[in-house]
Amino acid sequence: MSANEPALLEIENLVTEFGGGKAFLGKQQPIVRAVDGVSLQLKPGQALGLVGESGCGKTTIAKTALGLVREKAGTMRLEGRVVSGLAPKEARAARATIQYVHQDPGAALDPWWSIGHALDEALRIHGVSDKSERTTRIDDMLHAVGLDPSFRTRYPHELSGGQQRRVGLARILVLRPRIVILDEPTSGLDLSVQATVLGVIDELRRRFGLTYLFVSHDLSVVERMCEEVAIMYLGRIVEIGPTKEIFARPQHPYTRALLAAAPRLEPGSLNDTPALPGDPPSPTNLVSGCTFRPRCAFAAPKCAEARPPLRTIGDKHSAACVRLEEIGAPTPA
Amino acid sequence: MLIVKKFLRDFPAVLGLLIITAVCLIAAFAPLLIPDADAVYFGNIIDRLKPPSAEYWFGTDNLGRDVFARVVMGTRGALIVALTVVALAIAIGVPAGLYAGYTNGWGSELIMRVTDVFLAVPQLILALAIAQLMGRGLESAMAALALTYWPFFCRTVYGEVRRVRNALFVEALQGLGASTSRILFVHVLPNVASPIIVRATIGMGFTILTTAVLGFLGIGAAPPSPDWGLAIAESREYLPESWWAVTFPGLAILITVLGFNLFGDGLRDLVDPRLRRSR
Amino acid sequence: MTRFVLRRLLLALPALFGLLVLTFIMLRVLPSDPSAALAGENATPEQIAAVRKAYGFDEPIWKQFVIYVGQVARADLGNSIISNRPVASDIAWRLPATIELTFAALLFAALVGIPLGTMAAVWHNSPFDHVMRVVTVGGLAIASFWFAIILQIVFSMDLGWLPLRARYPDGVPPPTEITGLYLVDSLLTLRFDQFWASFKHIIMPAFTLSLGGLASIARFTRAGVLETMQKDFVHYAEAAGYARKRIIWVYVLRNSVVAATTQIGLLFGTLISSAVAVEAIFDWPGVGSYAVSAILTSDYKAVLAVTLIVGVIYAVVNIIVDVVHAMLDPRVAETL
Amino acid sequence: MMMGEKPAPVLEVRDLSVSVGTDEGEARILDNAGLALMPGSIHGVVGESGCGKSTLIRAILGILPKRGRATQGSIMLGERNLLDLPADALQRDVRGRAIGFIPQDPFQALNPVFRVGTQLLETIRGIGNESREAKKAHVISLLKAVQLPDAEHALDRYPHQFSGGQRQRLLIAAALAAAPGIILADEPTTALDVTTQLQILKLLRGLALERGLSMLFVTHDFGVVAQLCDTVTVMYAGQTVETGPVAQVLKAPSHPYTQMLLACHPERAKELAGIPGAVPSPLRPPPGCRFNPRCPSARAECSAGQPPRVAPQPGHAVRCVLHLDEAAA
Repeated sequence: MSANEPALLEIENLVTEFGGGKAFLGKQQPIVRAVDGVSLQLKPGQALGLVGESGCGKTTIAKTALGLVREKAGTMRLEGRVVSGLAPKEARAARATIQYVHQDPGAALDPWWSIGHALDEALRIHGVSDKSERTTRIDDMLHAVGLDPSFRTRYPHELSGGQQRRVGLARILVLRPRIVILDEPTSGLDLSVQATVLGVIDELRRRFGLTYLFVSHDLSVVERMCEEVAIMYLGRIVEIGPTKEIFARPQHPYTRALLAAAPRLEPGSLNDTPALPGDPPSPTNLVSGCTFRPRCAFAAPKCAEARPPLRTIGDKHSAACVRLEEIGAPTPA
Repeated sequence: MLIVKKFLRDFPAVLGLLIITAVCLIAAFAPLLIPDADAVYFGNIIDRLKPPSAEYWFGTDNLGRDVFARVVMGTRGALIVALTVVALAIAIGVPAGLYAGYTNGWGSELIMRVTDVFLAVPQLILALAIAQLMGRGLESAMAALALTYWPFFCRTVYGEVRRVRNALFVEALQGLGASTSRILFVHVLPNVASPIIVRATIGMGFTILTTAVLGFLGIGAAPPSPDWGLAIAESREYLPESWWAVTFPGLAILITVLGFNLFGDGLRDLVDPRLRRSR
Repeated sequence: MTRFVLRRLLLALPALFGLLVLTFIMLRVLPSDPSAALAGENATPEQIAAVRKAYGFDEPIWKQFVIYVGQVARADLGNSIISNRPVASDIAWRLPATIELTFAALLFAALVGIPLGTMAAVWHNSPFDHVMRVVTVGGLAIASFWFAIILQIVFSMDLGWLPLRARYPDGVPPPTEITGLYLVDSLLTLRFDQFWASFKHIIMPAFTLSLGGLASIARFTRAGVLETMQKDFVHYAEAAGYARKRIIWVYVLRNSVVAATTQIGLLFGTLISSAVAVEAIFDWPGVGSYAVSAILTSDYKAVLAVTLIVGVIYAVVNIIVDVVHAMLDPRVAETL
Repeated sequence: MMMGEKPAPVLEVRDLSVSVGTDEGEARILDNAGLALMPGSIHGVVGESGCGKSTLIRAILGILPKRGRATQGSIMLGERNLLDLPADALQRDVRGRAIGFIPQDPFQALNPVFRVGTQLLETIRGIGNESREAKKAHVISLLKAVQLPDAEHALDRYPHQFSGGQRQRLLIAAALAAAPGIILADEPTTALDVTTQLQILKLLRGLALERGLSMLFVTHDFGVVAQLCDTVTVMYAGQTVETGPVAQVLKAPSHPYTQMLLACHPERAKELAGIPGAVPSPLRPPPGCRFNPRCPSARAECSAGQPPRVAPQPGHAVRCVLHLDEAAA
């Protein structure tokens, strides 16, 4: 993927907010800014990882990109065409080539209908009227995700976690999307099942030239699956760049803490890794300037002044911290 | 089918079903069970207040009428009234609940406020008032019962639709671009149908009970109708000697309502979609 | 907490307003000629005309409504056709009798129903559970008026242990009026003889009334306890070494009772409904029997007044239930 | 203890088999499971879902489901076999007293309608005869030991007023309340974010060292085992297939299942392929070694009898025929 290839998906300064309503005479519900000015690009055939802890807004970005949630501000261009600023119904239509695989695919299937029917319906909704074409496409897709066509007559509750994930994939793949948003595709899966599902995801990307937005909290999975990764904290991207580069030389203090905290297969690394103090704060009461400074070991007065911009520090590698130089090289993990 | 196997293991539910079928058969073939039809309405005074005997299985009431014949004919009346009331209540309550549950404009707010108002007054009190204002008689009693029972269906459906609407698979369907009506009728309704069926079954029993109360108070069926509630009210003065004229209609109510309650209870456990559709 | 109570009261206003609109519509729409209905069956044309003027039936509809609301505000719900006394005072005088009966029934139903339901859940699928299930389903299927008559036959006609009817022995002065509840007033005035007399009179009606309530409280307590037993904090309590008895009777029971409080609010409604028949059978001088006599004499004003006042009581009870529920469940009080 | 002789384990499970009655028949969930917890050490138990690790925990604590029972083997707490203790003795003297328990999901483990103080004091109810005030002070000192912010007022607040990490600290304090010698933790950090998880793991290690506790740490995440544990037991389908020092097992996994499992980890996976086949159902377990239907180097005798216990290195034991030849050679 050469650098100057036009981006398939461009998102600029995306803002999404929840709450703000007021129950009759009840307390004023606080406005939660789940996504606070996020920009990112997706190149054709690329896999971009969105990583961060709960409440960082990674799933909200995914749902806003898909069009299920309406963005408060920011623009979004799909293959050059502006698709933002629409009500959810039109937004979904304009972004038909983006599809979404839910974190719990079992719950994303109607318990009353068989797998075959669910896949068939996806095609009918997208206007594939000819019955035989639908059947062949369904069989191909079940085969592509490693499921025997006999699964057509099975029901969601009869499937194992791994099988449900594959049906979730098959269900959107029959629509031949260009961009697939994967929301925590491996959470809750055992190691061996996770490996098979990741294998299928990898294989499908290669075979159908898909582009992935890969949302996850599992760093080792993202390191293995995505060329580029964006680290999220409280609705903002704090660091973005090539996965290899970021995992080798993390710049932003939060990225360093996150990578250090992630369990590795090397024994005995507990004693020398400092734990990040405090809990991930709620996005309702954001502090001024850099929102990570209450927990940052390198916080200084200037961190509170303004929101740190994403500064480029290497080939497509940038981080949002005003004290990058002063912090210097990352301490050996 | 797994569902049939699980149902047969639940003895009380099966008992409930047996009772209901028996009651329906009695109601349907009532004339065959009673040798002469007019024994229901005319009895000879000399046979007045006779205890149960070979000739009069349930004895006779104060007008000498055969209690057994009246109880049998009463079954038909009770079922017809209950079916009409529940059907009317469903016809009004379910669409209202479906609409209010799925949309969230002012329309849905209005429907739910109206439901709250109806539910703000104990059902029987409201039914009494409506029945009286519409003029006494069985028809106005039935209208009153239906008018005060539809909110229960509306609220049940509203809750179920709201639950299903927020379910992930509805969001996934929206993600696929499915139209609202398709989601509503192809996906939401089947998931909501089961609680309605359970509610309807329990509702049948409940309505029979309430109709009997109206009959007892003299607001529902008027003499000489063989209504169970009315029969109890009429033969109350001749206690404790002629206990049979009071006991048997009461037992009829008990067994019929018990049947519907047991069957409805059993249905509630079977509502789980996993059982309904798998091999 | 007061904020929560205030908010809950204000929330009840729309419901009460709705009640006003409902009763207004019922009176204007349902009967063919409202003024003839109000004036009573054998009223003279002049009386009917007087009623039409008083209620402003020929005025535009909204004006009629204003008049109606004015009347309700002044508690002037018209006079009863038979007693010719203001309907509102009739009902007010009879209210304590119904409240005492329904509360006695509810108390009995809860005190017996909750332990029964809990035991049925703890010994899940045991013989006790099955018997309990049949008894409760049966309890819900029994017509209260029929059961009352059976009780009368057995306990007063045959055995003569309990009085057949009425709330207090005839010709004997009732307890001095403090709260209007005989049982409470007699205790307050330490008149145990009066307490015993009132108690003997209330047993059968209260027990009949409580049957349905007891069955449903037992059922939803059983369901609530069963559901709570699956919760993680019960497994944790077991693993952390809590004594089994305490797990059930302190931790699990409190959770399911908290959940049950809202159900008890709804239950109160069904209790008042069945009180109508029960009061009629036992000649209990409450609002229920008054409603029945009003209906049989087609005294529309009385019937509407009962609907209105019972609606208000029911709203008050639901507010009390919600407040109790908020006090029991810390998470609820905080969110409002 | 004589010189050179290994110290006796504080808790030892020997050849434990547990089966639970279900509608479809007897589910033989544990089959000859064995492990030993050394004094002052943190021993990991790792395995995928369905490997029987939570049944093992319930067996140790004596809270097997109604239709579950141990069909063979023993669970030695010092000299006492827990399987022989009556239910009330297990509740009074073992659960909470000898063995402290830390649950998996802090959001669900605390009872929402009770104050935190009531629940924490419950574990030391009827222990010692100090006044309620003294017990409260004791609990507050524990809350400080687990670094819970604003410990003094924590007891009067309700569970929903704490974050996930704080709730897990409360539960750790509860587990330590009766000063047990052994802590049994059931995936205590699985429901937490990575940075909070690190805080809790460091806290657990600190407390274990400070208070000389032995800890049995059950998880499905090999990375957490690597971070925290000294020794580990790998479980598959109710059998304890491999046990040894964590460094040893990670560097040179000996049992075919452990090898294939580690090969699935994203850090090590060359090509992302899982383990062919599926975990056998405990209703119809394969005879002998339960991994043999999926094992690439399975032999005839693998399905004949129980796989032998073989120790390729001291302290590193494997239940597999393959290593019989090495040990013999």
